[in-house]
Amino acid sequence: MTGDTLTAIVEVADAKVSFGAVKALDGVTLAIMPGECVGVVGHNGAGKSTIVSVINGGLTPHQGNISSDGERLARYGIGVARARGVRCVFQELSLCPNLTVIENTRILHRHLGGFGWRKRARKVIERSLDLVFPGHGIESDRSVGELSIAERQMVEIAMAFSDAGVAPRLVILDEPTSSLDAGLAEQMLGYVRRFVDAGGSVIFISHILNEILTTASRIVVMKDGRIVADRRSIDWTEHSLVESMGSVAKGEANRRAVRDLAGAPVVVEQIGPGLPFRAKRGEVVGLAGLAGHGQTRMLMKLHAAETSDWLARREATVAFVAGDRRLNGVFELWSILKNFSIGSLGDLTNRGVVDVAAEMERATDWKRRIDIRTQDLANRILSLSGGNQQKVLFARALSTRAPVVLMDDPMRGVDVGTKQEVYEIIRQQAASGRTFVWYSTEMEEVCLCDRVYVFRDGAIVAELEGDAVTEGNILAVSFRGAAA
Amino acid sequence: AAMPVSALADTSGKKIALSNNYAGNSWRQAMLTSWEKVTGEAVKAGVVAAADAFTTAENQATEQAAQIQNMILQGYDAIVLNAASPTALNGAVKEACDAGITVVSFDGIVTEPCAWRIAVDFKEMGRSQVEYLSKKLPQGGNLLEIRGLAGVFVDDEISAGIHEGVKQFPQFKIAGSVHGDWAQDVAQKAVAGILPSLPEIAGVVTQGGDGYGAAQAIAAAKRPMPIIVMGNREDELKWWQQQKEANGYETMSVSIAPGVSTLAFWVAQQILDGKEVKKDLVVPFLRIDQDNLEQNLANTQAGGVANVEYAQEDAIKVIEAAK
Amino acid sequence: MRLTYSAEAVRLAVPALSLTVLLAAVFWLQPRAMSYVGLNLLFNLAVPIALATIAQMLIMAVNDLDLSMGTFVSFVACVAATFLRDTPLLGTLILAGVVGVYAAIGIVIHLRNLPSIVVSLGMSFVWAGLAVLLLPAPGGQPPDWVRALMTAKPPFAPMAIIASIVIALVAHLLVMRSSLGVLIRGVGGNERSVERAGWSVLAARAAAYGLAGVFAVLAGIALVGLTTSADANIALRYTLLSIAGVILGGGEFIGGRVSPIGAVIGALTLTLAGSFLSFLRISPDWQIGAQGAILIIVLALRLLLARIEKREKAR
Amino acid sequence: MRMLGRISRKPWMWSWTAAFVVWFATIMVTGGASTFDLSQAALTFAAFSIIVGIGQMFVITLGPGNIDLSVPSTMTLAGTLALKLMEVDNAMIVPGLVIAMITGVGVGVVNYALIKALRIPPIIATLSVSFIVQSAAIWTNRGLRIKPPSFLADFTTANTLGVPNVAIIALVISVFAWFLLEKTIYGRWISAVGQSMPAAKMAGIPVDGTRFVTYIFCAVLASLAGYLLACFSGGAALNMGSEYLLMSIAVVVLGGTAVAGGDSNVPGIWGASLFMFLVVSMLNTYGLGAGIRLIMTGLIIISVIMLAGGRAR
Ligand SMILES: Nc1ncnc2c1ncn2[C@@H]1O[C@H](COP(=O)(O)OP(=O)(O)OP(=O)(O)O)[C@@H](O)[C@H]1O
Ligand SMILES: Nc1ncnc2c1ncn2[C@@H]1O[C@H](COP(=O)(O)OP(=O)(O)OP(=O)(O)O)[C@@H](O)[C@H]1O
Ligand SMILES: [Mg+2]
Ligand SMILES: [Mg+2]
Repeated sequence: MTGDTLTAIVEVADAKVSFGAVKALDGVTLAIMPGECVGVVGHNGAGKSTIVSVINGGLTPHQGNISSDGERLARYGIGVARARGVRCVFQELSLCPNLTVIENTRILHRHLGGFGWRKRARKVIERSLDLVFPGHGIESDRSVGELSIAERQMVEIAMAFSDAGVAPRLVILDEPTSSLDAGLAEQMLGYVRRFVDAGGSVIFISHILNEILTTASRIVVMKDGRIVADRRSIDWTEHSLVESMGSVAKGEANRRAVRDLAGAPVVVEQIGPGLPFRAKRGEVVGLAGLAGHGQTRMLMKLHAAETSDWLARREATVAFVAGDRRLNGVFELWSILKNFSIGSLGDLTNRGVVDVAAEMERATDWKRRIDIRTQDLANRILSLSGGNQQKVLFARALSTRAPVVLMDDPMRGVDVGTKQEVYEIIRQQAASGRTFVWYSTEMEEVCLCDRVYVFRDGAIVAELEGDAVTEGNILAVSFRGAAA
Repeated sequence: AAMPVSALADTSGKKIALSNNYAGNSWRQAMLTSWEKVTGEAVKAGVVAAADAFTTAENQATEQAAQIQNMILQGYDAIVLNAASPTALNGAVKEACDAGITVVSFDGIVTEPCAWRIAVDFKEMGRSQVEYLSKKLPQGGNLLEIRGLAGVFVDDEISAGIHEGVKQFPQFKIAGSVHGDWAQDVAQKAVAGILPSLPEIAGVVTQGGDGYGAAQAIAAAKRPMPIIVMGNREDELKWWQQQKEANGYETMSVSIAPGVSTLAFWVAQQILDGKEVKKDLVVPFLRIDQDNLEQNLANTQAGGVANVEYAQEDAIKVIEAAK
Repeated sequence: MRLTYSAEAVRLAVPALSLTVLLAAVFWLQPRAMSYVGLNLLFNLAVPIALATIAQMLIMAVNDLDLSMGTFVSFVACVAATFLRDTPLLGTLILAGVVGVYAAIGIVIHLRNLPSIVVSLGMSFVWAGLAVLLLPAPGGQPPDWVRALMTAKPPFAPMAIIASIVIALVAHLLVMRSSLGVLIRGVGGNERSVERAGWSVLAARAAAYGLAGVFAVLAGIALVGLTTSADANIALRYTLLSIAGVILGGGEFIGGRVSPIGAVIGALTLTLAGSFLSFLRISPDWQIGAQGAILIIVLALRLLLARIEKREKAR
Repeated sequence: MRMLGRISRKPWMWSWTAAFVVWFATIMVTGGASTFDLSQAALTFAAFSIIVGIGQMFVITLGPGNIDLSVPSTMTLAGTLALKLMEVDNAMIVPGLVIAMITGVGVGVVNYALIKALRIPPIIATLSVSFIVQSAAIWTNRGLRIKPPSFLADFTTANTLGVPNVAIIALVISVFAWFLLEKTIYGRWISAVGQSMPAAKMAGIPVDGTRFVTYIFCAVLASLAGYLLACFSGGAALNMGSEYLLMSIAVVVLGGTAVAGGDSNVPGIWGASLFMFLVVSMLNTYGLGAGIRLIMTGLIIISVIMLAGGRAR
């Protein structure tokens, strides 16, 4: 190595990883230089999380090699990576919910031990939280399980940037903003920029292209386990990114057509603190506001009101699409097929006996309709990538005959192309009379709704309709509190 | 002069407790019933102020030790004890003695020197079975031994007696040994499992509560019925009687009478009354033979155990005999 | 240390309150219990149970369950009543060895990803067999120092109370305050994240099992110290008692949520419940059933208090 | 060969293999002469473990922490009540069976009521209930052994075409259980609840209804086993179920059912039940003492689970 060229913090050369027949990585070469933020985009299952695991040391590629700071490392693993300052925020939340924030910090920083470690750990994490999310309001001796999902994500991000002896040099963020609202996401992105300016490196994975374009210094596009494009970020536009990922940008076609629903009957209603909630037949109702202000609780209430824990309804009246799929979405031991059909078994059984042929037929149909990427529906659900699992959950709900579909931020980690397809299906089904109640943290999706309720502190504080549904209006209400 | 009248005067304010470690079989239930019956009358007659029975939820020495400690707190004057372990309760028994409480153990006795013991010679019970068989089967043969619950004192004692008997009568050989946990169904299962691999069996030596199960298993395997030593349970006696009528089947039955709890009660009462009583008393086991089978069966409750209940005079007799 | 309104505090408040209520009831039924000797009699048999409960809690902290606790404590009691007295060196070696076996079980369970319930079920037969081999009939005697320790009469408070407090404190420091404790609970909470931070989950699980072995060994020794002899069946009920103690103390089966102080309180509560019942003088037929009823009532109390707690919090 | 590979991946294969090995080792002692008798005895006694094991399996499938410890006392109470009602009268067989079933339903309802209403963890709730049920059994007849009606006593101890009748009953129940689990919506529901309760709830499954029915089903099977066992062994005894506490759990897990829930396995229960009986017979046959026998039993259980359940991480 010559003195004047910078050496890469981590360099992966020609890495190949396969899971059975699936080639998750098919010869990826990627070098991360000090002081750069590399954005990684790609469709679901493109291999983004897999390359992260390789760089993080959690997964040894079947082929290819890894070097760091110019040294080729034969035995690269989690320990080696951490010692070299590689940190990672994973796509799924990965803290211990039973431990306090401080104790989680202890787990993350192996060298924090010894007498009085609590004090030191508290200092480390609180400093980092203050830096990344000023005004966060998270007490570090609360246990993580008591925090909201957004707070947990914040802790996790702050944890990755914290410094307890070994300074972070390369921080990998795998869809870190998926549970954060716009304000928090902006705080985080601001910190990422400062971190990079100060000479740190970041790998940033997101399906929200705007975030990537404004934050990354270089953007890498992955497709089917390969890197298909790698350019400086000023050379990209949202349009060109989408194009190179393989999906066609639809742009403003997304806007819903204004429909007149004045005469439609109300199908669900819920009266609580704040404004009452009502949804009409064929309506797409959005739940907006900052993350964790009671939207999910409203969905749960609506669901609980329409289902019984003791007796099965002959006709299901609501279906639910989970956002937190590990917690209340997938059945991990089951095949894709069984995961799909569990929602509509009522239709597929004859006197309690499951009609296997009908089940298969319906699943195959839906596999085609929303393009679930698998060779065989009998494969385990966990063999699918995160986004594809989410599609199965979608198919589960949409294939029922329930007149109301509740969606709890269902597009978490779904790629752009798929999103467009799902939007289209929702539009069609709404037109044919199905009602959707849709909580989303993504403004673009909220703007697709006919009507939007804005939440704050567990109550509905505003109702926006038609052209009033704009990002500006929603943000204004969410931050100001009771208005409208 | 040990007149009952004076005894009545002296112990009428005393409280006696029964500490029992297990209630899950017919023998123990008969024991509790006898206790209730005899002490109930005694309390009514004003011989003692109270005679309460306590049973632990599980058959465990630790739980019984706690029970005894509670009895100390409750201020009983005497504790009548059927112990889960001969030694593991010694700590608690010592504490009771130190608190001035009379402890009388029976059936499951304790070794703590401060306590009284009403013992059955379990070893002899085992040995006598082989002796009986040697009379019936002078030419000897293979024996199947059914043991009780592993790790329990009584099981070890009876089994030791049986093995002693086999040494004494070497024409017998123990061809197989299983644990029947003193329960008919467990014994039935264990015997059915080992039977196919055994040679012809001449006799079955048992510990009580397992003879009928063995008979069932042997009958199911369609083998010739050996001499099964019974354990005084009603179903065993009844089966024996049926066999006797059908084909002259001969055996004997031996066990400790559950009513020994009432003997222990009277002994405790006598001690409280100020009687000089030796620490070690012996009661004979209850043996039923071919000739007194019908008579015993008639006196046994359906589904119960052949029983003898004791009165105050019996206790006085036993105490005198030991002197 | 700042007093926070934390989940841990709530977890503790509930069992502590049920113990207090039960104790008050016992004192009311039997005022004689309200003395130095009385308290010792009420609680001294809770000491080995508390130790076994802590052992079970360590295993539950890593999301496992030990069904062999009772037979293992019985086995240790047998060793303590024989080898530890006659040949202290050999006895100590054996006990150290079985702690090693416990750690090894943890390793095997982890490496082969086995269900701990089945492995410990199998081990319960093994320990029972070894105990029967060692003491076919009850017997043995504890080493004198053990007996002396368990029957000591310290000033101010009876031995049983002091021992319980010491056990609770030591376990609290070990499990809640130390790095190792955090790691063990972390494995229970989210094994993957512990692994991703570069720790060896294998070592953590082995440590949890090893520590559990240590506490269980102490339980066995304390037990013979109280009973003065051992047998192969002496502590069989400790398996379920220890699980019940952990739950009463606010622990949970999965998720690494445990509370050592709560566990000790749970063990004391269970012991006290037995005494409470015998003071009530229930008919012998229903004495066993009453034990079930009291378990239900104490746990229902837990629910009630948790509800009140929640309402307070909501306000 | 590929067939062999596929079968060896089936979780029930291991318990069957173990049962076969032990069976073979036992009959070898007599040079094969005991084959028929031993097999018949094994089928007879395994039948009871199979019946209670299937009930326990349904409960265990409901997910981590779900277990029914009231099985032994339910068996005892059902057997006791039924025999008491029948009073050796052949005409009362059906009412006796009905009362046993009602006992099971009652215990199941109480079990789930505690679990649900008082949020007591199942292991503790069912333990508490088992104490109460045991007391009820003591109270009803104070441990007296009442004989079964002669027809039932003969029926349960007899064979049909060389197969013990109780084994035939167990087979019928097994087929029914297998059908429930594999083919019906109820089977899907249990499996879903066992994998994730929140997910099952959100998928619209009546979670409480499913769990409720399952606890009742388990208790009813325990009652049935108690009824049959009491008739088979010539009377109900207060301690007749105690063996089946560990047994019912052991046969479920040895049979390859996932202890973490969601996945159950009916054929495995057969293998495991036969194995549990045969291993004791084998060790008895070889004349090993209680200590050695216990140790061997334990080691064999661990070996089987290591071979069967082991997945390298
Ligand atoms: N543990 C695994 N077992 C089997 N297949 C896997 C595993 N992990 C990943 N895969 C497969 O590897 C491919 C790449 O997955 P990866 O998680 O890297 O995708 P991704 O780009 O992160 O997708 P997403 O945007 O949905 O998170 C997918 O096809 C996935 O099904
Ligand atoms: N993580 C994975 N990645 C890729 N392929 C997988 C993965 N898991 C399983 N498969 C493949 O899927 C097929 C079926 O798997 P498996 O036997 O686990 O499911 P199953 O038992 O049929 O599902 P179920 O129990 O729900 O009926 C096998 O061919 C297996 O190789
Ligand atoms: Mg991913
Ligand atoms: Mg994703």
